Amino acid sequence: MSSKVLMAAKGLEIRFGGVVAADDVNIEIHEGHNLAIIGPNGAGKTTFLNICTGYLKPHRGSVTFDGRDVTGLAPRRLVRMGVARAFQIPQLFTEHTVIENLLIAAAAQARRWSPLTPIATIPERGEMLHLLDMVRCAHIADRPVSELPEGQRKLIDIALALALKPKLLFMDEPTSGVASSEKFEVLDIIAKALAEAKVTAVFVEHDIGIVERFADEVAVWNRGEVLFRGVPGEILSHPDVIRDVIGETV
Amino acid sequence: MVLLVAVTPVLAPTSQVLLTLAFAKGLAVLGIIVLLQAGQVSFGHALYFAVSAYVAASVARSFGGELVTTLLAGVAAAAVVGLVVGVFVVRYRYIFFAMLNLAVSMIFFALLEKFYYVTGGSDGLQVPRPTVVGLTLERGEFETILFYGALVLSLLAAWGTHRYLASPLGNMLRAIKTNEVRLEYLGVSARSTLLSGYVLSAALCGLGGALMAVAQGIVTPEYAYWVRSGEFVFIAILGGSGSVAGAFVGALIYEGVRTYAAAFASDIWQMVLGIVLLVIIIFGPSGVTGLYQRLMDRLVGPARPRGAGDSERAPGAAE
Amino acid sequence: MNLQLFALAFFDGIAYAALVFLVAVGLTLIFGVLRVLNVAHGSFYAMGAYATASTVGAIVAAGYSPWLAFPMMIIASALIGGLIGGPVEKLLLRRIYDMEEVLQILVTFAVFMILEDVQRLVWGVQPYFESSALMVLGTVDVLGITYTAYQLILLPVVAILVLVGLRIFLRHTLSGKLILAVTEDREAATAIGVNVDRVYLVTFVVGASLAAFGGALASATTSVIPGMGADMIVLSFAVVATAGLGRIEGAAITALLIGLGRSFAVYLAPELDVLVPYLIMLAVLLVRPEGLFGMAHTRKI
Amino acid sequence: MLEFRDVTVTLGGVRVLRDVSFLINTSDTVALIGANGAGKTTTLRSIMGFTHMTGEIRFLREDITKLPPAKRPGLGIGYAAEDRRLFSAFTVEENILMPAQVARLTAQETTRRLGRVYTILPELKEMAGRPAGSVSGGQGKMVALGRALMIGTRLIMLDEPFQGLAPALARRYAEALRTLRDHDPDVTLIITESNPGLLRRFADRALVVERGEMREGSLAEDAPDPLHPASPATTP
Amino acid sequence: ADKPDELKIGITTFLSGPASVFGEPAKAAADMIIEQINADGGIDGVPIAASYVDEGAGGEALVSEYRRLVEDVDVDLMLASISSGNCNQLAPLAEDLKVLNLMWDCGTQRIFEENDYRYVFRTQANATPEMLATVLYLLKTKPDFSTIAVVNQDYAWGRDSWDIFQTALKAMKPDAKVVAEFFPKFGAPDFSTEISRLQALRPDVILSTSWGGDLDTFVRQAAQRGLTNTSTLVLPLAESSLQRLGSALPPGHIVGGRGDHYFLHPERVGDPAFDDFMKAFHDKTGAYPIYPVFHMSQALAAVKAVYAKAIEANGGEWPDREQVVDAMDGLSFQGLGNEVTIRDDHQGLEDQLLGTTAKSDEYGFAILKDIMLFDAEDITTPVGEESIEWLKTLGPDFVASVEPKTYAD
Ligand SMILES: Nc1ncnc2c1ncn2[C@@H]1O[C@H](COP(=O)(O)OP(=O)(O)OP(=O)(O)O)[C@@H](O)[C@H]1O
Ligand SMILES: Nc1ncnc2c1ncn2[C@@H]1O[C@H](COP(=O)(O)OP(=O)(O)OP(=O)(O)O)[C@@H](O)[C@H]1O
Ligand SMILES: [Mg+2]
Ligand SMILES: [Mg+2]
Repeated sequence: MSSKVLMAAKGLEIRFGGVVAADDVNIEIHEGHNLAIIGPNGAGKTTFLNICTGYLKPHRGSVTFDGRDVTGLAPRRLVRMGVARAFQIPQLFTEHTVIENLLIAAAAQARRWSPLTPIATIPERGEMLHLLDMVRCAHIADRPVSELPEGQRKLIDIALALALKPKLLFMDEPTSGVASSEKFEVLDIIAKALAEAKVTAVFVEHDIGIVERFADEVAVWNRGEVLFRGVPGEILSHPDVIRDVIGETV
Repeated sequence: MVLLVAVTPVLAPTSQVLLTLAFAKGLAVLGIIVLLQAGQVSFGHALYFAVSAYVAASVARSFGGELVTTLLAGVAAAAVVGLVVGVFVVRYRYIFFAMLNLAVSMIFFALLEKFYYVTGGSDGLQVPRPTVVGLTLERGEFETILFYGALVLSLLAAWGTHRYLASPLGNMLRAIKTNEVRLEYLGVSARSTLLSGYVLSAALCGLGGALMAVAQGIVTPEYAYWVRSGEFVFIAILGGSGSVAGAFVGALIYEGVRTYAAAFASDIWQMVLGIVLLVIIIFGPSGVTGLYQRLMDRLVGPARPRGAGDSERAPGAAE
Repeated sequence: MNLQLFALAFFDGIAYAALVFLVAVGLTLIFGVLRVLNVAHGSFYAMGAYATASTVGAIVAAGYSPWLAFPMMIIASALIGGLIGGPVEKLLLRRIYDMEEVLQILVTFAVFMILEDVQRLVWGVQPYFESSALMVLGTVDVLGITYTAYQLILLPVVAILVLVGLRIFLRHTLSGKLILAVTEDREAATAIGVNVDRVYLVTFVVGASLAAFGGALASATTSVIPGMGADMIVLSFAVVATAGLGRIEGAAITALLIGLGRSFAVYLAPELDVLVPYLIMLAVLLVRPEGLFGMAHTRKI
Repeated sequence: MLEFRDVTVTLGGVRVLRDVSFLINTSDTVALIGANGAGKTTTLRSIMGFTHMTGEIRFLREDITKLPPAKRPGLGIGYAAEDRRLFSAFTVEENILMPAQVARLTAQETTRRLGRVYTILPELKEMAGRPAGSVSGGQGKMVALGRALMIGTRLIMLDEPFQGLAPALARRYAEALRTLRDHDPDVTLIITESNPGLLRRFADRALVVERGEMREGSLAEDAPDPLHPASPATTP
Repeated sequence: ADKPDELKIGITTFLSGPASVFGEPAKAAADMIIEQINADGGIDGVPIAASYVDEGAGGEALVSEYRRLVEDVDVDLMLASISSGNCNQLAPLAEDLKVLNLMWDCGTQRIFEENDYRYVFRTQANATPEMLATVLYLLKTKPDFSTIAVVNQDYAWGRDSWDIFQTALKAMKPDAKVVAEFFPKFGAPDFSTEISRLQALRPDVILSTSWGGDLDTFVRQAAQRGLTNTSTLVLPLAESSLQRLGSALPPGHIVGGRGDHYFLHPERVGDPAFDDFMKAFHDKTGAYPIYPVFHMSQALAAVKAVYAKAIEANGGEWPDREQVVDAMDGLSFQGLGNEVTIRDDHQGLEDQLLGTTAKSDEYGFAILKDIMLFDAEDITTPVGEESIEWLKTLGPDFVASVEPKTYAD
């Protein structure tokens, strides 16, 4: 691939007790190419994201970002370098309202530390409302997150990551829990926004429809290993992938 | 409300010192409330109360003692100690945080008792009455000045803390309570955020301690005892842990109930206090300020649907 | 310090450790399950001591065998746990499990204050001292020093029995498993049919009874005085935190550390005596932030 | 077998369900569908007794509105929550066995049911000995499913059971559930699921939750996915 | 001034916490004595009305309540307090509020050595004569001991009293060797380790100025483990524990009563007022009076005496408050113990009584024999001197120079 390598993982290895969650994982993430990760449950997809974002330190191997070795760097360091993440299980500030969640992200991104300015008045507010609108949550801006159903939490979790204006965005099953009637639409909008802002996305996904539509590349994980990697059309029709991941069509 | 408090000494002169003491405690409680925002409880904040009180006492004893410098020295000392201890304790959460603070404060308490040649042991140190802008005052005048000084300081501290809590930093502090992982993933260090809150809370406790020292005219190791730390937490909840005003309302009510219970039910004052507390928690878990809010809601109609954390939640509706 | 002194300090240490463990283990249990830091624990401890001292005193005064002191200790602690602990859980704590942690601490604090005065109203302010149980067991001479068999032998043995008993109960019985399940997620436990209310009630009563039992055992060696509960709370809290949340074994080891630390301090640096529990806690948490046996709680992401 | 009569649920001041009434017959397989936040989860939680509600819920002709939540699983109701809620201190198998132990089933019966669970969800067997706290998101969903199957002899309620499962797996489970239902006419299934393709595989009926109200829906028309014919969910 | 309807007195005492072992009996005594005074027609016809404040409620509550009593209730005088810490805090306050304050039970010797007060007086002795008398008694009864250890509570009283005792001992018996100093924490439930250590060290004498439950526990554990057979205990406050300790305190140990306070006071027994009170108190509370009861009786006796004196000085008219304060100087009064006189520095001169325990079948607890009664004049720091410095000036010959009254039976 011709474009610049944004992040590269080399020889990642990690095991939990007897479970090998990453076994010599080598993969490059190219700027502007959205990468979808698919694979059976427990294959090590989330673990890979955890390593790339600094949540876990690999037992062996290295991660570089923008040419710098970032292995084992704390998540907040990576975030400041431009790596953001949306989670499989939404990670939100449940005692804050939706808009407050976003404002915190915006303030963190813009490094607004002034202890005497109310957060509600920061200039990024409009931008955040727009972001909420984009994930179709504008109407719940003032609801406390603790009251929200799972699906909306997922969307807000993604919005939080977007608020950080990252260069590289990891999304762990962005559409699971989002009603099927909405997910394509919402993801369309997000994808467009990402493309405009030149954000590269890496996402774990079980919905093959979504993968086909939004991924430039697909990587197939199994038992901590990257089995296949390539363009969606090729990978998704591979018989092994169909058997282990997608399931035969009826 | 503020006005009411401000004119009280004119109407009931003896309440003046009681109110000054309540303000001093209220300031310390404000410090506790700051930490409660992050979901952390300290059972050792009496440490800062005492550090500041002892430093204020020493300053008042050795440098002739001007009120302003005495208070400032106390607060500065508390903030510095808060920073040093804070760097260590912000790594911990919940009971560990609570107990480490307790441990540090108890060590300080023990030191105050042990080095009794310096600290006066459990007899403590007398604090000579400081001068006010160079003037030496009679007790009466001094107490009046101290009362209004305390009132103004409390208002300032309450306003400042309120702004802080509404600011990005304050919101991040509150975010620690619910999701540190996400905070880290926003590029914010949960520890530094907590440290900023911790130093602020130490400084507030320090202000309360210094004020208490000059108002009481004596400092004793009891200032650092865990019971006092417990008392601060107690008042914070009594007033309503969510609001800045709660600190002072709680302190006023607490001091009032305790003093009058000790006077009129001198052998069962603890029981009286305990029952008052239970009633408040069971019927108004968001404290006195919450009760007031609810009353207003009922009279004027609710401002907006109440959030989570209210008693009406389904059993076990855990997050 | 020669070997003899070392041995002596060791004996004193384990006797004290046994008592600390017995008192703290109930708190650890309650905290482990209900996640409520029970300040009223100190009251149960004190009331167990008062109830035992006063009833045993009456029994002995009436001319009955002092050996009755031992069954009396068990009866008194069960009664305190059931008759006072039970209603406290059922009528008060039950209303507050959904509230914030601090509120829960506060409720137990209020209960503590009320019970302090109740004790004074019932038992007055004069110290009680009832050591019949200790006297009947006699003394043992070790290396020329006289120890009471009660402290040197009985207390450690009881402590070990309680430790082993609780371990077996929690690890190897269904009720124990359910307790652990409820601890983690009340709603999920309800969804598989566990009567959460009952588990809580039983745990609290058992925990309170253990506290009272600690007091009952202590009453044979110490004066039962107003305010004795307050001191025990702080110590127990320190044990809970050092041990790791709700960890029974941790409580045992912490108690041992505190007991030995204290007696060595008395021998080597009496000035540090008071600080021993805190220094141990600092040292342990510095190395193991989750306590001796605690597990790092990682959030699911 | 399950009936809602004028059920209203208010959460935090918001009326999430409004005067909802419906009837489900024994051995029905019902899909509960609706947009995010419509109230699907709330409906299931009400049956479990986890919400404050007014109205009446009847199960097997008995009014269970006032029945303590802990007694409901004893009626043969198994519930797999949307957010898994495993007991992380226990192993996967202990998690699955626990409802049987609470109900004090005989060893024989327990083994029989465990066998059934492993037949439907063979992947669980592989991770039986691992701490439930360490399994991945999708694996956790399976464990929750297994646990519900263990006790649900009359009514099994699954809240988004396939969410986060790899499609091949989800499909296998859907089939297994259908087999289960076909073999056991006493069992009633309620499933909330947003993947219409899977639902159509085995649901008889659809109930649509919308703006706090419940209406009958047809699976054929209420699960359109016209936007994305390529999605395997809708591949014929 | 006009005669008021009642003479209002505020009394601070411990009603909660460990020190309530002193506070409660003192309150009971105050109630009885005031009732008696009022029954006898009050003070020049004016009945006394007392309000109590719990010292156990903590410093702020105490100060607030003290002020409320003085400023709102407008009490005529205050009796405060038991705790030395509280005395330190309240003395300057009383001075500022210009209210007569009788310190009725606190022991810190520093108050009048470091400050001059107009309104504050002490109606009993202080730590210096109490400890000095103890040293003297020890040296007179057991002159040949060579080693001593101390087990005191870890707070101001425990530290200060040891300071005084040690200074006096060094001055009068320089060869006495201190082999161990233990300061277990206040309220310690267990002294096993200290006792093991003491058994290994075998000091001739073990001093403990502890009180209340701490003292009881220490003595009992020491007795249980045979420490009382090998060492002589010196317990300056144990008069207040004798009845509770029962037979646990064996014969042959030295006990003091913080003044000449003992329900079998050799000079007072036989006085009908004394005997009647002892009996009445026992009937009411089930126990014989202990030293705080004596202290309370002295404070109230001082109240009675000072009003009588001031009224006389005022030509039979009711005195105003300043006149009452003036009348305090040089006042003599007698409570349940011997007569007490207020010195120029406002310190009371109170005799000291010590004895050695003996078994008593009549009472079921140890009573005192070989009682010595020290004259206050001989053992109280002279006016204007600082206790520790003064004690250092004493020499071994001081022991013989003080001649207490002795009661052999
Ligand atoms: N504690 C609460 N306070 C206020 N509103 C709440 C609370 N809990 C849930 N709600 C509201 O109830 C509605 C229904 O939620 P529910 O979880 O039942 O939706 P759902 O249909 O299961 O959605 P999803 O498909 O996203 O899981 C939502 O709009 C939500 O905002
Ligand atoms: N902290 C941990 N401790 C022990 N085992 C772990 C831990 N984290 C992950 N694992 C194990 O590592 C394997 C990979 O987990 P991971 O969460 O990466 O899977 P996944 O591919 O994301 O699966 P899913 O699609 O179900 O989310 C799983 O078998 C899981 O049980
Ligand atoms: Mg995953
Ligand atoms: Mg749902």
